[in-house]
Amino acid sequence: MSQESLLKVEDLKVSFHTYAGEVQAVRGVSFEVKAGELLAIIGESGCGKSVTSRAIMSLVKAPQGEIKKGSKIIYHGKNLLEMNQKEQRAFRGGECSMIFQDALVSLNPTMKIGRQIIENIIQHRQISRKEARQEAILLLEAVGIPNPETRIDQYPFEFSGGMRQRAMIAIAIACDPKILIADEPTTALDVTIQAQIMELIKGLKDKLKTAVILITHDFGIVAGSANKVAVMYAGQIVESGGRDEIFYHPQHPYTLALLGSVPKLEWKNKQLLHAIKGTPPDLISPPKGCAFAKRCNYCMNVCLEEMPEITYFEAGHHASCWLHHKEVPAANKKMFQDDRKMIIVNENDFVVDEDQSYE
Amino acid sequence: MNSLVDKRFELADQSRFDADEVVRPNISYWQDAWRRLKKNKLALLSMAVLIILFVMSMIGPGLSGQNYTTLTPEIKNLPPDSTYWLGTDYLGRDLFSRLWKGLRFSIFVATVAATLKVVIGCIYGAVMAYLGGFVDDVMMRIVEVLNSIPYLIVTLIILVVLGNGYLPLLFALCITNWTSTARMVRGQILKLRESEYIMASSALGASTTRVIAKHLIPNTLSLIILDMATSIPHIIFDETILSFLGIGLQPPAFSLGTLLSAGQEAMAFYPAHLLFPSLLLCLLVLAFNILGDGLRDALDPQLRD
Amino acid sequence: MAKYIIRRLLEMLITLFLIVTATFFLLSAIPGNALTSKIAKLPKTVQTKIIQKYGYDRPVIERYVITMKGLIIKGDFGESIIRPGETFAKNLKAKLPVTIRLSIQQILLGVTAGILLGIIAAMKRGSYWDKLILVGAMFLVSMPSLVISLLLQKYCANGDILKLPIIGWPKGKELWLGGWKYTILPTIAGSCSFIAYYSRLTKTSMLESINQEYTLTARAKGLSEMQIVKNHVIRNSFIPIITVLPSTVAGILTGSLFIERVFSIPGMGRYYIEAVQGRDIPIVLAGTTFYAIITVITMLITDILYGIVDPRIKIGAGK
Amino acid sequence: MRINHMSSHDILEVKHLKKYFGVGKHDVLKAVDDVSFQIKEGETLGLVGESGCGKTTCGRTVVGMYRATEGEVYYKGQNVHKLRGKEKKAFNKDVQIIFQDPYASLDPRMTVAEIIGEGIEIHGLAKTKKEKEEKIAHLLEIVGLNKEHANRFIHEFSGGQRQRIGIARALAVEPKFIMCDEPISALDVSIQAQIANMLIQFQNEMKLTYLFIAHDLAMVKHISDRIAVMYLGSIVELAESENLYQNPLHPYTEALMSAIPIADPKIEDSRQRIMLEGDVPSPINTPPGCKFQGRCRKVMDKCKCEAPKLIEVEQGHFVACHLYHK
Amino acid sequence: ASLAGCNGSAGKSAGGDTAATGQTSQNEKKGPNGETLASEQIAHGQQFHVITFDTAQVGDSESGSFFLATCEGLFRENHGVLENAGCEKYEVSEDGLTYTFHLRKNKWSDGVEVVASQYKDTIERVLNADLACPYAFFTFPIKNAEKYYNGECDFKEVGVEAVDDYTLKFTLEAPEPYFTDKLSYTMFNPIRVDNIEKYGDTYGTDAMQILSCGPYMVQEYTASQSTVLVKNPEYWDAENVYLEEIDLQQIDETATQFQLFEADQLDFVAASGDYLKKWDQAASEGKCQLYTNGDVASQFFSFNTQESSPSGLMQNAKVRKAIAYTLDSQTFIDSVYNSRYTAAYGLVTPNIKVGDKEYRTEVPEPIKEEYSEYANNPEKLKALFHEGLKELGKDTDNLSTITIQFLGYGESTIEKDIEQYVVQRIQDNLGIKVNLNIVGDFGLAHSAQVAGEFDMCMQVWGADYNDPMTFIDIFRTGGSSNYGKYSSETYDKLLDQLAKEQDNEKRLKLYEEAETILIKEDVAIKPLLYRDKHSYINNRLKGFQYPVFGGKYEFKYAYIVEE
Ligand SMILES: Nc1ncnc2c1ncn2[C@@H]1O[C@H](COP(=O)(O)OP(=O)(O)OP(=O)(O)O)[C@@H](O)[C@H]1O
Ligand SMILES: Nc1ncnc2c1ncn2[C@@H]1O[C@H](COP(=O)(O)OP(=O)(O)OP(=O)(O)O)[C@@H](O)[C@H]1O
Ligand SMILES: [Mg+2]
Ligand SMILES: [Mg+2]
Repeated sequence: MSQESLLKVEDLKVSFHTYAGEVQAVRGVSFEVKAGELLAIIGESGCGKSVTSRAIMSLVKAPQGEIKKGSKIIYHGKNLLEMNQKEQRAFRGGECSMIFQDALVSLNPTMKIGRQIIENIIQHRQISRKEARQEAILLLEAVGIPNPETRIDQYPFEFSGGMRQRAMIAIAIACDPKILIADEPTTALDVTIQAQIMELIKGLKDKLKTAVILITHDFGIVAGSANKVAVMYAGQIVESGGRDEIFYHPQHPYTLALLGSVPKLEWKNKQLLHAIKGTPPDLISPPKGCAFAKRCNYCMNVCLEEMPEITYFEAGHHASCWLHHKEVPAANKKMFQDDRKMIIVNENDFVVDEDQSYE
Repeated sequence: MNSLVDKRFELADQSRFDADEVVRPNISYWQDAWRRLKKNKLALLSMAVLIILFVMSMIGPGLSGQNYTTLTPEIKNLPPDSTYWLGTDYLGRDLFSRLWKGLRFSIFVATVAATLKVVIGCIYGAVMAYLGGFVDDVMMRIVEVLNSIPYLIVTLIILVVLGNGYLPLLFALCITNWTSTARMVRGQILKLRESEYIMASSALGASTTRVIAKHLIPNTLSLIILDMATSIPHIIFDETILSFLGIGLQPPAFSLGTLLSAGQEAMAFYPAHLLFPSLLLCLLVLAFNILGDGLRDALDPQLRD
Repeated sequence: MAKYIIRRLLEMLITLFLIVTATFFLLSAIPGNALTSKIAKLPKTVQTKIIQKYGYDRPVIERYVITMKGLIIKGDFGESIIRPGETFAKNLKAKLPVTIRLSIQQILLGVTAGILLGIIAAMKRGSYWDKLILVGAMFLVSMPSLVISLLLQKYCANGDILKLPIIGWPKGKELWLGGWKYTILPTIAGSCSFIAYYSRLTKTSMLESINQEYTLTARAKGLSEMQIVKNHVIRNSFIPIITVLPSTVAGILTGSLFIERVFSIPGMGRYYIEAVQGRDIPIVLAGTTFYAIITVITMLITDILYGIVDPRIKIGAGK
Repeated sequence: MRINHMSSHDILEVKHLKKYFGVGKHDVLKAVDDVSFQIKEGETLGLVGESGCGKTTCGRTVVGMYRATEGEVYYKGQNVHKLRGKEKKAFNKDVQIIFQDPYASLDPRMTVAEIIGEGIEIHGLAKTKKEKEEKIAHLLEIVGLNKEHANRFIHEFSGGQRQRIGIARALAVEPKFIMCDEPISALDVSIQAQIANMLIQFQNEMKLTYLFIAHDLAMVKHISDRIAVMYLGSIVELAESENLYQNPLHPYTEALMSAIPIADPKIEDSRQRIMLEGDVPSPINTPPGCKFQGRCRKVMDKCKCEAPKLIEVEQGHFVACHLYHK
Repeated sequence: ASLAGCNGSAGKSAGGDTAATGQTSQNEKKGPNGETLASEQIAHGQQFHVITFDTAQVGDSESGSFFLATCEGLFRENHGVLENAGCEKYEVSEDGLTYTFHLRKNKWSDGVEVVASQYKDTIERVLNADLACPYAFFTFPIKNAEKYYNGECDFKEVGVEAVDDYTLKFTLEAPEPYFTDKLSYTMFNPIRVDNIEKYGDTYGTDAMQILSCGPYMVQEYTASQSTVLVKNPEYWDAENVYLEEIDLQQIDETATQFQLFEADQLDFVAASGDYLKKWDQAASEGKCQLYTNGDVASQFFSFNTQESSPSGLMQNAKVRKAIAYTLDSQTFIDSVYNSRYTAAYGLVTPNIKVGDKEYRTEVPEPIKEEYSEYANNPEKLKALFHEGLKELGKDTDNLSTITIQFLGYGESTIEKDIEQYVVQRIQDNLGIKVNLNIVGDFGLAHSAQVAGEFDMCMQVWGADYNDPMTFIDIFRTGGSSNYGKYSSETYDKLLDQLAKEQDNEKRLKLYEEAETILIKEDVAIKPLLYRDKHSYINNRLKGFQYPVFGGKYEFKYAYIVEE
């Protein structure tokens, strides 16, 4: 895949000003997505996933929120952050749309589902209300809502959780967006429904060649749908790469720890999991070194003092960790690799040259 | 490699740091509320105004050193001068001192009535919420009935039956107001009762009194404070209206309402007699209202940031 | 729906019955009533005759039964003591239209202006407009309506700027739709506090809606701020406004006392309060019941309105 | 119907438990509809099912927080719903709860020390103030916090930390049985493991018995000895956890198993999902017959009129489905 | 304190034309005194607070005003003199028991003649006990009236007779020198039974029901808002009625009244508060006319003379006197009323007559002189007080331990403050404590007064008819308004004597004696002030009067001149 990237985020920094000080929610995030590609951004609560996606949609609101100077979000060669209001509005909803986490609160409770879809269509496409309505019915059908003709005139509260989420998707895809951002689209749903929704999103991506940014904290979902994965921690992307690299050959202790936290079916019952100690740092005063250092089993003195550089591995796989520094004692690296072997049982199925880093 | 570099890449001593560090300042709910209130300049200003008014109501009557109770018709309706800073009223009393004295009474009545109202409302509301079922239905009906009777008549009846003194007035003012508190407390307690931390407490075997004292009351307190802050201006107003209708206070006691109603009669000739009490009333109610708004924002847990 | 309304109406009857009973006994608890003052100077024989005529020589319970009987049979509480021969119903016919028109005008002006200002304040939150509206609104609520009325009379009537009648109210053919110039000042004076109240209320509830997730969705659709407010925020912020509207209506009917007095408007408020002050028991009873009816009906209407504004609430479907 | 040979080690026995809620004027919501099971001392019984299927209600009724509509719950042979006075207090000390929502289950106006100390105070577990403080410090330590945290208010903590405080509160009264109502589902992946480890560890150390409610099947399987699958207020399958995963019998369990996302791209890529049609129906006024009939792939005529009973099809493997009726 | 429940009508049997009548009948629009009349004869006034439109039920002066304009009784007051109105002339028998009235030819507004039987119908209706007319007792001097009222005899036996259409005869139980004064009261106006029957139960509730036999009739009426009266063409004296229309508006606020008055939208307004000074000044500059006249209401304190009074001290006359003399009436009104009203040192107000003589000019006020002795002399007052206490055996050095209850009455803040002034005077002079309890409601005040829960109470009495008896009679033992339960044998005896006495000179003496006993010797009451009328009238409105009895305004003689 050597297509041109559709959306490119460069050094995105977002802060919120609160009583306790400035919350540096996103601290220099860069990534890109191509058409027809699904990028999963994974990370724990509060690591800045939603803020990143909102920044793309220019939904970070002053005076509390602030996108720092030097951040770039490039779409079709233009920096979205420098566009005027009108252009931004055309981008939102038209070129790029978003599915929010909790459809119950994200849909207007007092407006009929149909109107909420039609509203989006009319905003971005030059068609009549009547046509838009027809369109909306088709959309509802497309996302698998039975009896769309009657459902279109119902209110959100008359829909079940899964159906609401589908309606959200219908709104999102109403204008054939080039980019679809799905911010934890299934967190509030049951597994059986979750599976349905994920099938739907994958189908869209394949059919319409939409670029999808999927935000989640569930490795299971990522494993089943992503092309590329970016792992976020404390407002930064600590590791990013193709799906298989991340799952089978993680290079960052955090990624590894996350994978170790999920019980594997083949593991022994009641065996202790590979948990991470402590809690993520408060982004009000992010540590000056690696944000993960204090929770890391391989923490070195340097980790506490300096930010790690990015180490590039093959095919766009990169991680920010001091372990990959040339001068790191082999014993330390070995420790990490041993643990990885233990946690990732079928690591061997996926062989890459270990210490080969690409600049 | 020098030893310095080695040190850099040595594994760090894990016991040296705490992965569970909490960096946010250690502040309680009330400190937090106070902090947020402090950020609201208008509310702070109102608070300052209220404090000044309060202090003035205490020391103001004595400040000018002029009499404000004895009627000295010889010096009535004097214009403001260096002895009588705001002039004298229609019976020769120092208006400046009277103003503050009246204010003192208005504040006193409002505060006491608001307290009474809140206490009655809380008890009633809590009992309703706590007993539930049939009792709740009946008590709710009573509230509904009370709400549907125009407050003026209830007030009047009380003042007439009990005579118009301080206590009946206070009683009358709170009896017409407490239902809203009761409803609010009831709602809050019903909500809290379902909350998991109350369940946790009872699962630990906490007695009812403990649940009430340790959980229900502290968690309703902010709403109660808010309720009180917002009802004070209401009560000041109600009292004013009652004084206007001549069913308020008994002389020699007087309030802003009394001054207003006397001032209204003198308006055409001595606008100051109406102007100053009106302004003071306006300022007082304004300050309470703005402070109430500020408190609402400061005490609302959802606005925590 | 119809079933629901019928059930509510039945409940209302019970409430009303309780209100009438409560009011009756409360009133009986007062020493003296309109009659006492009326007969104060008369010789004993005449006093007894008059007391007999009004039935105040009978025990309370008996009077209660008679009153309730009269209410059920004639739908009235009897003649005024102060104004012999007059009944509440007759006065209602004459005074209600006046009060209704005054109320409607006050509510229309107060509520619309209030809501508009509230919307402006919410949309321009934090700006000087917002602060101005806030302080202005606070100022208006803090000012006794009597003072406002007197000021208006002094400066807007017979003045150089405006020449409006100081007092009076349209009557006869003009009762509903004419004589606007008479109504201007009272309407303004009465609506001030509503403007203030509703602008604050609107602002708060708008801000609440604006901070909801669904406005984020709307923004994500690329709607402009105007569209968002118009299509999404307003309707949702209307729910709290609707809740207080009935109490406003009920309050305005009694609460216009000072306005009615100052502008010499022959409305219900003044009538009722005069009756209360004179303790004209049949009229007070009737008036109280009347206001209670209005209150309960407005509560019912609120509930129905709720269902209209907020489709989530299915009236009649329990909680 | 007896489900299991009554073991002398059963710490808790639930018999035909029903919990109905009245909604509106006429409708009843059968949140828990005839549920029976036992929990042995020291074991973990997992309870899984989709949202709204009655797990929480079931758990709360079992520990006596809700009054049962019908049926009994015996804790160590005593009927939980009939306890009074001292016995009730002893029961409260023995049986604790860990809640799902670490934000809602801690009183926002209290400090950590007050929250943890509450149980100690109520049951008089510390004689002096100092002893109490030491106890609190110890509890904080075992849940991975330190005593500096004792004077803080809970809004200063992250979700994981709060949940640990919640656990410390439960442990403070030295309970025997803990009802864990989705203690980890609101937490982050990394924290989930922390908490799960903690629960496993405490069970081993303190001989605790758990009723572990969750919807994350992987975690449930990892933690539980046996698992009960609930659907719309009824248990549809109950088995040893390993057995349930290897050999799910009920069509619903099957679908559930196939839907669990697994953090392994290979498995995911090669996975055949059983897609369930439609959503969970409303528990109000459920139609007769099997509750799963509307979404079942293998629905039969019989399912429409008769509700299947929970029967033991293998040793210790119970299922409620007509497919397995002889 | 307002004069709640005040009522009354009286006048004087006197004939004689005054300047007002019969001067001009030319078409060139000249007023009665030759002034040029304005082309538009419309007067603007304040709406009467009419309580009832049933003459039988009238008990207040506001309703009375309405009937002064729309009805013609037997007499009408003009500048304080009773003129024959409905009657052309009348005779009284020697023994003072029979009154024969010869009626004038007059018509109702619907064209029906006014006849004697309509007056008789009035008596029958008023005496109908079922109607419980408040002033029914006014008719009791008529023979058998009270008996009939109590159902003890037939109406035929009542001493009223329509001899023919234009002759009406009353027979009295006992002579009553002021009977004609009573007859001028609204209640005695003729009625139209047919009209009353037409409206049935609702009769009396709407001005539009009224048939007029007076100078004006109702054209438009809106309760508590406005009334429009127009000239009644059927009125016997229509040619001397100038106003074509009277526009009445209800205005409650004094400020508004004066605002309208200043804007020439109101033709007359009563003085109050600070407006007094301003408009007195204006009047002296000729910007408006000042109208002053005495009123017939007296304000005083009553002392509770019973032993059971709260303080238990008031049964002693010296104690009462000490308290009473702390306050000089003149100083009082100068201080608090801007010198409005007349300081009272007696009970009977000016304008009350005994025969032809005005009582107050004939009889000096009993305690006018004595006041100067005590005024501002606390030592003397205290000494008096101690004396009284000694007599009671309750003397004490420390007077501040004594508390007396003062039951006040006042609706407005100012009224309450004024009572405060009284308290202050007593406290300052005697050093005792006075507890002021003000009741803002007449009915309640009355209940408290009847219950005797006071040591002293504020009382206002308005004359019901033009004879000192209307005041003196209050304090008869057992009188219903004798709240202080004053009881004196001598006083009662004097009253009995007065009831029989017909000679006006003797009556004057007896009244003087009674008033002196009451006020000076027994100090049962402490006179405070006599009310008065003090109003401003627009320069263009002439001939407009504030009658002493019967109603507030008299429009019949009014006219509007070109300015
Ligand atoms: N409006 C805001 N004001 C202040 N801080 C904010 C605001 N929005 C987000 N933050 C902070 O920014 C950080 C990142 O938040 P974000 O919502 O992006 O997290 P997330 O990764 O989406 O987490 P989750 O999985 O819980 O959705 C958090 O620490 C949060 O507290
Ligand atoms: N107090 C209550 N009153 C009425 N209905 C209730 C009450 N509590 C729970 N329910 C209903 O009972 C059913 C079961 O609820 P419960 O909370 O036990 O489900 P759950 O399995 O725990 O779901 P979740 O996974 O969402 O926590 C739901 O439909 C719920 O709406
Ligand atoms: Mg998020
Ligand atoms: Mg649950």
